[in-house]
Amino acid sequence: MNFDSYTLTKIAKNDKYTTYDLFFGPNHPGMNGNFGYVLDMVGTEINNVRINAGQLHRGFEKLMERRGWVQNLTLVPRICVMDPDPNEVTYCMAVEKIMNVEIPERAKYLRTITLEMSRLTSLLISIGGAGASLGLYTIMHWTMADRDKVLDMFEWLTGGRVYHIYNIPGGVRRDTPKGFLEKLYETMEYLESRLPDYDSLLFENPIIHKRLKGLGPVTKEEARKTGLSGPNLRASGNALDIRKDAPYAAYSELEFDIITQEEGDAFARALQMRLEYEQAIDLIKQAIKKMPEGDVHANLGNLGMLKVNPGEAYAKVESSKGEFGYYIVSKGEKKPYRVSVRGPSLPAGFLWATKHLPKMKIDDVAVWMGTFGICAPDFDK
Amino acid sequence: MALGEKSISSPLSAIKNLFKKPVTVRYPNEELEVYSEKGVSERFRGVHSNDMAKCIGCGSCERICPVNAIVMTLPEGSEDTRKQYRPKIDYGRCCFCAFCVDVCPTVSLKMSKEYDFTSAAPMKLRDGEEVKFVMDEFNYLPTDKYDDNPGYVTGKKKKVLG
Amino acid sequence: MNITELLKDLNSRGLEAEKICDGEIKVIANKDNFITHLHYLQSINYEHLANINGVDYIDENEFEVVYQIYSYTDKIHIIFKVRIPREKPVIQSIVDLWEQAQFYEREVHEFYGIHFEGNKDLSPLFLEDWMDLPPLRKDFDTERFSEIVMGSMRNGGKK
Amino acid sequence: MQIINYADEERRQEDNRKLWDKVTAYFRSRSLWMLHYCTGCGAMELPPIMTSRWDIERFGIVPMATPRQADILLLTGYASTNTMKRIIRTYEQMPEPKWVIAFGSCTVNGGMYWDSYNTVNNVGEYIPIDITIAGCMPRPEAILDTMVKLMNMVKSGDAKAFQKYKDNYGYYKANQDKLFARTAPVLESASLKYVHNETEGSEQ
Repeated sequence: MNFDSYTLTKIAKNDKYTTYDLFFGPNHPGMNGNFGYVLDMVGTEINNVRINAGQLHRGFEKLMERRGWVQNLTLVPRICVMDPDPNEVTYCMAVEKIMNVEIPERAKYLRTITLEMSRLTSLLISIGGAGASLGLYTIMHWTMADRDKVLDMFEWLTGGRVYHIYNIPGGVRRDTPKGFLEKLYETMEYLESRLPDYDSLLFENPIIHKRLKGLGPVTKEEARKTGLSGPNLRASGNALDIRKDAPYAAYSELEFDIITQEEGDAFARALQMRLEYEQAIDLIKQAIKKMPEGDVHANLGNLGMLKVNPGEAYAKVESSKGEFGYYIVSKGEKKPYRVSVRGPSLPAGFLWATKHLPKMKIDDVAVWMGTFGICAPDFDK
Repeated sequence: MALGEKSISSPLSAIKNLFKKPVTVRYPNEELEVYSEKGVSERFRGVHSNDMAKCIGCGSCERICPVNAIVMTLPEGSEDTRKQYRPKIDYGRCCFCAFCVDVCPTVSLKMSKEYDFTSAAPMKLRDGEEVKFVMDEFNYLPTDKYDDNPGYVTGKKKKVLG
Repeated sequence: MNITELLKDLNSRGLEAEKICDGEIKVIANKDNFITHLHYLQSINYEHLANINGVDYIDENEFEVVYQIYSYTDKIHIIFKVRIPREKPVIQSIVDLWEQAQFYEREVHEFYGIHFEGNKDLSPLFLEDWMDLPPLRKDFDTERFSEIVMGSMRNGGKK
Repeated sequence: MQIINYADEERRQEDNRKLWDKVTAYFRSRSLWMLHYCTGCGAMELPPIMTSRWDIERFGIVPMATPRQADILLLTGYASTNTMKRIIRTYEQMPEPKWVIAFGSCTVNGGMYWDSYNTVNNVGEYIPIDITIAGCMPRPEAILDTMVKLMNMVKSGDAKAFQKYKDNYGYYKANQDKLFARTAPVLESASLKYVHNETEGSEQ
């Protein structure tokens, strides 16, 4: 049966009023976060797109110039709400690079564990969100409930559910509580046991295949050149990962392969997230097994009055959405002179939106955003 | 199983979930049971509690506070010496980072497991009075009221800050 | 190309290149011909532009535009810096080299008031109806602004 | 356990509502629909309470996509100037009776963004707030507690902040204008601004 002659687009094209503006976000059920596109529509087809950003702009980079080195640690996790720990670690790594400090082995492993746990929480939102934006709310209910299991572990380790403020220049703030690692291992096994359910519901679902395959393709070269990073880059066939290229924390001591997909479309990106989720579980298990004993913090004197010697550094971390980079300039004062944040979502959220959205159907926008893992606060800052 | 080859009875597999323990925590009637005690974790960063006898009024917490939430104030009825000042915390600013707990030299400032801190201004207040009312209620001088329910506490040995 | 070869190569091209730490170098270029150097870097596989950001050196009365460039093959990160005078902050756009630069330049333009010649769309991205100094400049006092417009108050105490 | 007793004696006026009003208020309190609008980072705790772990539907609270069908507006955390504009617009679109919950410290006294040039310090100056909850961000339990309190307030007829918006509109409008309808730069330093000749047109 051919419905084409009845589509809104056809009707609209015959009508006088061919185009209209549709505000997709900030208040839209398909929009994740307080961010929006203004879509110039013909019927259900998108003609043109304008970006409506800035609803989450707080002026982080200005505020960080006004607070001390350690005090800034409370600000940085707020840059990405879904995935806060890469921000803390990147900021600490940049400070440690300028100060030329080596952190203790156990702190490295604890950082790895928090980073991977944070990746789990973020990927669970992304996977659930990708399902929910196609109307499959069951997967959202499952992933959010499982994400709370990871958040429970975070709360036990750090005291906060969402904002942990656990990493600090020189290591981490506290050692693990008694019985934590065993319980974390159990939680990881539980999460692994849930994977077949996710697969049968989402990734083996013929509807998902039909909706996602071929949506928003990115070729291998384009992905490298336009600044995409993380899962989006690897979903297009580039075997590139900061954890391998410039190892930080304890990643050089853990065994893992870079997962890639070839197609570069929305389904490949969603599948990439799912596979990286499994990899993160495996990495946490390895880190728990290899966890050494010892100090968790290198002595840097009174951290509250920390002064960082003049210099500059760029540190980067592979977060669940891609490369988080912090460029810090120090002038030897109690406060940083300049902190500049590179969020992973900007190339996808801005540049690829202007490339992909025109000629796309309105129903695909939400899931297109979901598979790219666009997180508004990290480019709004 | 390959795509689209599922058995016609596969929807029945949902029945197995009937016999599992529900994920839902029916909160007001039932509390979270994950940690050794019911409720929030043992390191939870909640509302502050301050041992007034132990506190020496040094002001370390005021200096480390990243958000200018802590102000050293003189509690009513105490003589005006430096040692008598106690931290007063503005929960309209506080970001619950627990740097003040980490930095406290006498381990008097702690965080408790209390998290429910709400305020509703009376209806008759208007012209910005209701905003001031809420701000005043959120300005709280921590006492040892919640000392029996400690959350995030840093012992003297484990110090990273300070 | 490893890091010493790269440093030698860049120095021979009249750039001030310096190693910061493993896998990271900083390069200071001239505002008149930095585009040719970026062209060259792109041709030797420095294909990832991670960020463009500004720094306000108010004491030296200069702005600095910093390009964060990375090579996936060499695994070297370059902090590529260009200084421009504060009075007339104009610099050439690199939209032709990297497409995403369009948005990074828009951001720098909004927060520092630096004009990028060749970028077609420099309209504000984040702030609506902004009439004051670009906010990330050092001479913009955010606390005073917040006090006047939003009525924020310092809670006593020194900072 | 609660620290501040929201229902202080002054709030408890004589209950002289008609029986019909009491019955409506009771049923209303059991079907509050909240607007699904993530204004700030506190919205990160909304998915857990909306989904199976904490399941806010037990209280009859359902996320709703459009302001026209919503009863509760949640201000989840800081509100930047741009968001505040949209919040006010959303709030004015909601039909009465409507209630506002401000959560997170940022809505009370600026929170950690108190000196930021783009965030509002006291949300209560721009729209009337029924109940405020501290925390950065508040736990799901705390949000559920607040919801129960709001339900009780709706039932007893205490939550009537939306009437204040009509009675006292001048005050709210003056504050909103101060924030949005600026016609001149605020700080004197704006005179230092360098405007490139060619961009002058496109910047406006």
